[in-house]
Amino acid sequence: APAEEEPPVETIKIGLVTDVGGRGDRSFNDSALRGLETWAGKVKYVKGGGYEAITDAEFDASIPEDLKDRNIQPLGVSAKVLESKDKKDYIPNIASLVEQEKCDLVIGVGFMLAGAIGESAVKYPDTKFMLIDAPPVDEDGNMIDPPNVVGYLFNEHECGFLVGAIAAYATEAGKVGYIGGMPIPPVLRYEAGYRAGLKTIDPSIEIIGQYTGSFTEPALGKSAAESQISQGCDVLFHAAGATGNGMFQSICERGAPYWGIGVDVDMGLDENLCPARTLTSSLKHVDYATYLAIKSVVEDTFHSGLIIMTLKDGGVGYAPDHVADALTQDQIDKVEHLREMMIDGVFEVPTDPPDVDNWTPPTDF
Amino acid sequence: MKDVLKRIVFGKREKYWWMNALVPLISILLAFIVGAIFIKITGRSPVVAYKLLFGASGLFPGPYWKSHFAEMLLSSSMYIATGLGFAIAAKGGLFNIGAEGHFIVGGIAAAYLGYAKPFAGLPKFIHLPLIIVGVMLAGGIWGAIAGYLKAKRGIHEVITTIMLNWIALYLIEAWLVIGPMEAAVETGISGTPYISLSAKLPKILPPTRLNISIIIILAVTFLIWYLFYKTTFGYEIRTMGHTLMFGMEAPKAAGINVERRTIQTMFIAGAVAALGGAFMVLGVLFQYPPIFEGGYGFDGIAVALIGQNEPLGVILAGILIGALRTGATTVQLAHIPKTFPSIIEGFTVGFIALQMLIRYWIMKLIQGRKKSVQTEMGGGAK
Amino acid sequence: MKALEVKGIVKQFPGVLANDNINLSINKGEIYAIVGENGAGKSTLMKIIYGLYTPTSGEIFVFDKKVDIKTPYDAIGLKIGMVHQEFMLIPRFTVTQNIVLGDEPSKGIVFDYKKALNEVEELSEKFGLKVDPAEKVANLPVGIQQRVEILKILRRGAEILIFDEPTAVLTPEETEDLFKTLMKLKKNGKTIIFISHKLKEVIAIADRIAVLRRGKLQGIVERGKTSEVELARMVVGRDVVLKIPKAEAKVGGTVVSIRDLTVKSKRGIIGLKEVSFDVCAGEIVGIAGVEGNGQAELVNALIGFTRPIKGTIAFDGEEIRVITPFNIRKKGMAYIPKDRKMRGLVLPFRSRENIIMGQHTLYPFSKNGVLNNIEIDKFTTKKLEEFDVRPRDIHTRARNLSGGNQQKLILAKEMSMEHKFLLASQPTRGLDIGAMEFVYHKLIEEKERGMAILLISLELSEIMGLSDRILVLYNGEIVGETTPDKTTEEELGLMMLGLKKQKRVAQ
Amino acid sequence: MNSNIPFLNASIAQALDYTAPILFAALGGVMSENAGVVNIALEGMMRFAAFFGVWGSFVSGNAWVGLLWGVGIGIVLGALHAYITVKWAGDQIISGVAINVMAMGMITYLLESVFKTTGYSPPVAYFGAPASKIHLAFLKGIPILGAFAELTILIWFALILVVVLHFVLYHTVLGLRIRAVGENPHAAETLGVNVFKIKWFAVISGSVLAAFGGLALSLGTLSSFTNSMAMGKGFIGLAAMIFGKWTPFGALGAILIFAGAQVLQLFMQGTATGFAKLIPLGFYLSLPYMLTIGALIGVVGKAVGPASDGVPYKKES
Ligand SMILES: Nc1ncnc2c1ncn2[C@@H]1O[C@H](COP(=O)(O)OP(=O)(O)OP(=O)(O)O)[C@@H](O)[C@H]1O
Ligand SMILES: Nc1ncnc2c1ncn2[C@@H]1O[C@H](COP(=O)(O)OP(=O)(O)OP(=O)(O)O)[C@@H](O)[C@H]1O
Ligand SMILES: [Mg+2]
Ligand SMILES: [Mg+2]
Repeated sequence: APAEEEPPVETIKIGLVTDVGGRGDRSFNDSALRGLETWAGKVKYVKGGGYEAITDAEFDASIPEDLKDRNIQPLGVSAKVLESKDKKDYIPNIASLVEQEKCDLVIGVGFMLAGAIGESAVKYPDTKFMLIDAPPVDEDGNMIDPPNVVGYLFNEHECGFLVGAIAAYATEAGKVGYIGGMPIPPVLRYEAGYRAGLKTIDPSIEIIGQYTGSFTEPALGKSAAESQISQGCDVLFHAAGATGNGMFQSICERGAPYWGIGVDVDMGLDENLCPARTLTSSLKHVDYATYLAIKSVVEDTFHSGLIIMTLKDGGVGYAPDHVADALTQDQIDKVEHLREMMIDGVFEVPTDPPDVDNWTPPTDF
Repeated sequence: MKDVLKRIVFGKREKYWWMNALVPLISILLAFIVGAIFIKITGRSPVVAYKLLFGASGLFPGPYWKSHFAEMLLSSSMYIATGLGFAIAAKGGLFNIGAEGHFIVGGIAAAYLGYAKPFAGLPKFIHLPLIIVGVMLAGGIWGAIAGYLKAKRGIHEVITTIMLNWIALYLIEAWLVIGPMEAAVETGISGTPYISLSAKLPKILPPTRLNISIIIILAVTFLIWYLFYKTTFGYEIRTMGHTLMFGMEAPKAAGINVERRTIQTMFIAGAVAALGGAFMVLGVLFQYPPIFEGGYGFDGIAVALIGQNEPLGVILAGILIGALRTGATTVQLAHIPKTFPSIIEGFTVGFIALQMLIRYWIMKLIQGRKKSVQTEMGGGAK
Repeated sequence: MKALEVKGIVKQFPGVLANDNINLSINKGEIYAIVGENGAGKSTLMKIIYGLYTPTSGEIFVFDKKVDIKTPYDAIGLKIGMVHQEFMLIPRFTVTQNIVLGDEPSKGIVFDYKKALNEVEELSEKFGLKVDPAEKVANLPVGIQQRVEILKILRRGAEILIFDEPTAVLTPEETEDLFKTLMKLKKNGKTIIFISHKLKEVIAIADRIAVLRRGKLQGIVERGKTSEVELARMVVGRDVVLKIPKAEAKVGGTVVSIRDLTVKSKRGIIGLKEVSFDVCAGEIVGIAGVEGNGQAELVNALIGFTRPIKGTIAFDGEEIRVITPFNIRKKGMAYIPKDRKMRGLVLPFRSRENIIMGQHTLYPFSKNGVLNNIEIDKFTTKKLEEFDVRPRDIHTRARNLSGGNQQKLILAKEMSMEHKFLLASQPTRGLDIGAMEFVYHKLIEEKERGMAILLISLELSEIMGLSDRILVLYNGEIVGETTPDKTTEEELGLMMLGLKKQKRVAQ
Repeated sequence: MNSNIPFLNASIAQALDYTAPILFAALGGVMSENAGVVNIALEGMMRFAAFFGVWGSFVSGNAWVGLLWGVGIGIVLGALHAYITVKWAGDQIISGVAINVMAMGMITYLLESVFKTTGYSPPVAYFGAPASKIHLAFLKGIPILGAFAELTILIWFALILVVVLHFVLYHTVLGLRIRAVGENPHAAETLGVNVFKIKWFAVISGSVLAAFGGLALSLGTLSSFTNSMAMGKGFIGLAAMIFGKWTPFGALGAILIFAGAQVLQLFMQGTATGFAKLIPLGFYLSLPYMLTIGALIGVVGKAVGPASDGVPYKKES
């Protein structure tokens, strides 16, 4: 296997530019960083910056259940990370990674960088680029396909669908909540999938959906959660970044029978949130995508173009967390079956919430 | 910078006029010293930090200087815009916290006029000016609302500008951008459609991104200076600046239409601050993204204050902050958080606020007598 | 025994030597007057004694002890109290709160307002200074406000009381009350320092009079050893004609005509009731009345600060529906406000900037909206000379002008403005006799040039001397109309107090 | 109907929870501005305190220690603001902005240095934990009053403070002097009131109150520090103070309107059906802010602050 061979003599440099969320957003920025630093680099970020190597134990622990079988090995690359304070920073950040740091691959995290990556790719044809959540676009917003850029999209609606189904089984009140940050495409795909999943299992389930208007206001997330709970919801799902922490806050304060569902990363593993009452998390494996892109560079199998990460190739999924405690084996099997069906393309999940209403859910599962 | 222009107009009046230039410089210097201490305390190397910071600030020649320089001016033009937004209102005795709102209103207006059919596709020399005018109108009106409520209803502009900031944010980002103005999302990239070629600000320093925004804002700043110190309109606004906050009625009694001027002042303030947002959209992003995250509005207040609310001062302060922010991202390479420069910005403003103390020190240096210091202040204070 | 002695006091302001080696010694129990031109340095000297200014050099002795007064707190400790040229009152507070502030009766930390009310009650009984302790100061006319000031310092057991131009803002009645009070205080052995421009008063009440000029002590005269004329000469340095030159009115057409004007006062009560009168070109109409009888309301309505609830104001025969200062001034009205600081000047502005306020839009000061600084400076230099504003420097900030000079600046501004109608509300407040004389001549001149002038004043002598017609305001109504030759100050006084009405000449 | 009572109470409780931080900030403003010192640093002070509170609680594992740390930084910042604006008669706006800007930079910097992340601190001991809440079981189920059955101590403190502050300002000697200094410092001084002492006191205690605002956020509503948590709350507090005409109860009223609208807005979103579904999200979200302006236009109208609010006090020379 490629992992066995020695890392190349002069290490490959991978640059990464976060979006304004930055390191520690506990969401896709962190996820991408895991793919780069923890997995590909086998190091961890330490106080005052800089890295230190991690043990194999830590390394294995960092790999989520549903990716265990995908043979993730250190790639011996060195990481250069630049955070962005402002949208204006993307291009200069990429520039200094390419020009000053001479990185082989530059990763842009988040669709906000679509333009920046697009432009830079044209400007620096000898450097490879990876873009998460969007295809590269040019100055006029037209999709472009330069030979040195690979873009990764994720079917959030698929994992949203699965956690929706799980929520449907888990709820006793027959009432569930959804908290969104701002209605931007990925968030909308999550909502659509979630609603679809619920509808598939039990159309009669009531959904209270609220948008807080911010990805960065836990206090608002908590108000929303409290409001939903006081209206009788017992399972809450959020796609609201930091705002969602507020949701877990109130779940934690109330404990059983309330369940929270995480987003993007496996929040059931996050000591800082509410592991005890995290039913599951709808996983969006930015980390894995990042890892794959780096790997392709290391192994020189890099292909430009647009890659859509689906259930099938482990791009999205759901975390086991407490599913086993909340659902019967039979129900779990049903969820798994739905998963299979989706992978086999038996049915499509809508990507826009309004479409869910006149979408006919699958029946035989 | 305080009173520099007053002196240009009235001839050298204050005895120690040079102080007004010296004090801000000393403030900045002190800020950098304190900043260095702060880095040291948190266990990092000030030398490295400043090397990187200034190396990439675009202020001094060095590797990649050209692009840094361009980036610096790009940010500066936006900071100057929002800075003026605050300074203009302040000159009229109004406390405008609304630059943030005006900024994004300018952004959305620029985006719309940039892509919407009737306008898009016009020849550049028509389209671009048209957008600029439209943007200033939009921002101006948003500002004038606060002015109107102040003038006609006596509602404190601080409240209205704060509230209007949020209203603008939500109406734009939770309605327009995801509704009427949403782009066809086939690319998966949301936000408004991209602006047409004819709407983009011409670049002036290829291969960098530097565009005419800096020229536009410098021109505007000059006009503002002229307005304030050379015209009756500006004269009237300044009479308000010294009286409005203290409930004095002299200008009104003299037949100055204070109400109208209040509205107009806020209009101009809004219009200029809105330019900042337009620069962002027309020169950097080329669309209004789903989440704009300005922050330029609030930094604008700092810029105005470092520049002592004087047009020339605002320009210099804008360039300083622009440089700091440009150098900011590179300091990360020394593992110093990107926000470090805003600490320095904070210290600078702090020392500006302490200028009485600094003046006192300087005075002591020249003739160690406290009395004379105080009389100097008594005589020359604003 | 000496109550207060100052030796070699010098106060140097940037560019101005306000006090130049002044020596005074004031006996216990005497009323000591200080007179002098505007800008002579009177207030400055007082502020030094009260610890508000630090002298550049010089010493102060209180009751024969050398003292070093750094703050008013020290002054209070030395039993010195001061009633300032501008009152030091808090309009939003009640009379009582104002008086007890700084030394409040209390139960523990709690402010004992009841007790305070009683204390003030007693205090005003004891010194015969009637006030309503529970009333907000904002609602008080100046006369009463001054009482509050006096009570304030008396409560602090002041032995030496300084009054900076106390009568400048008072009506004759109020002035008399004040003098009664002063005599009473004198009997109780208090020492009183008293600044005024009204030499008649000074001669009437002071035991000794010190004359300041250009910051120097000009001389000290004993009671009765001088005449008004002589004193005037000492003050101004030349002979002053105190008699106002009489000029026959060549009355022209009506300029302003007011019909059943009814206006609410600041306090929401009707302050002016159905007042009607005309002012014609070439005449001076004087409004006599005790302050607080509607003058403020009349002024505010005319200049457009408050909208009348009833009645009309016509200018040049054309009725103006909504009056704003803006449009009324366009029509050709000039306005000399009673309150310099609030309505007259922009304090941080320089003379050159202040003097054009209101006419800055006119040629030659500006042309299509652009200011012409050369013209402005020329004009300012000329006017400062003409109106004798000191210092002459066109760049002095109004804030740093003495009270009187601020007033002169306003006069210069308003009178040089293109106008048909001049509304003068107490135009000579705080002026020295020299300046006063000058203003009188100016007004007569204006009138002869065919201006219509409405003169509101508390000075009966002023009203009698200048007016061609006199209207008496009492309690918001015109209770009489007469002419100087048909009446006497006594009669006017009675009318002002509402004790005597007089048939009005039909309009 | 009865089934709605728990929901009603819960909603009120939320509104109160949302109110507390802003209320503290507003009260802080009331305190220092009545003494004539404008404090637009409320925002920054909240942010500082929110962080230091969490930090203190983190190192000690005890929320009360966190509280002390927060109050401590409040005192420091207040002293700084006072030193600049009172001792050196510096411009109050500039000083305030300085603190705000520093808060932006420094806290992110410290967050990174202390917790190795630019996003969030780990959760710490806090006052919102069910155990540490004030339980008044007997109120449960009673309409409206039920909302007070389970509140954090900080919320109670905020509400009580309104009364206390009102008493101090309008019924004590200190209060009289504070307001006098805010109205006309020169008059106060000529009566021997120590203007500087009063201002120092008011500014520092004011910023301590603002600090509590930050604490109510990071140790009351939440149990950790989030880099962007106080965003804008301090300014809302400032607005509320002016809205409330510089009085404690006025501020409370203003904030209740605002917080009420906030909760209502979320509720309406969640349950929107039929036509309401067509109303764009933006209008729901901006409802509280529009309502505030509306209230000002309709009901409250002109507000006039202390006469010498914001005017640097210099002794004449
Ligand atoms: N703070 C100051 N700075 C500079 N000059 C000042 C200041 N205060 C007063 N002066 C000047 O000092 C001189 C004396 O002022 P002062 O107020 O004592 O005059 P005054 O005798 O009270 O005049 P008036 O009778 O008009 O009140 C004036 O020329 C004035 O311009
Ligand atoms: N507390 C009080 N004690 C005694 N007399 C009072 C008191 N309050 C009001 N007055 C009387 O009420 C009358 C009206 O006062 P008002 O405030 O209207 O004066 P004003 O005309 O507004 O003052 P100005 O002309 O200076 O603006 C005064 O004549 C005064 O004698
Ligand atoms: Mg004087
Ligand atoms: Mg009156």
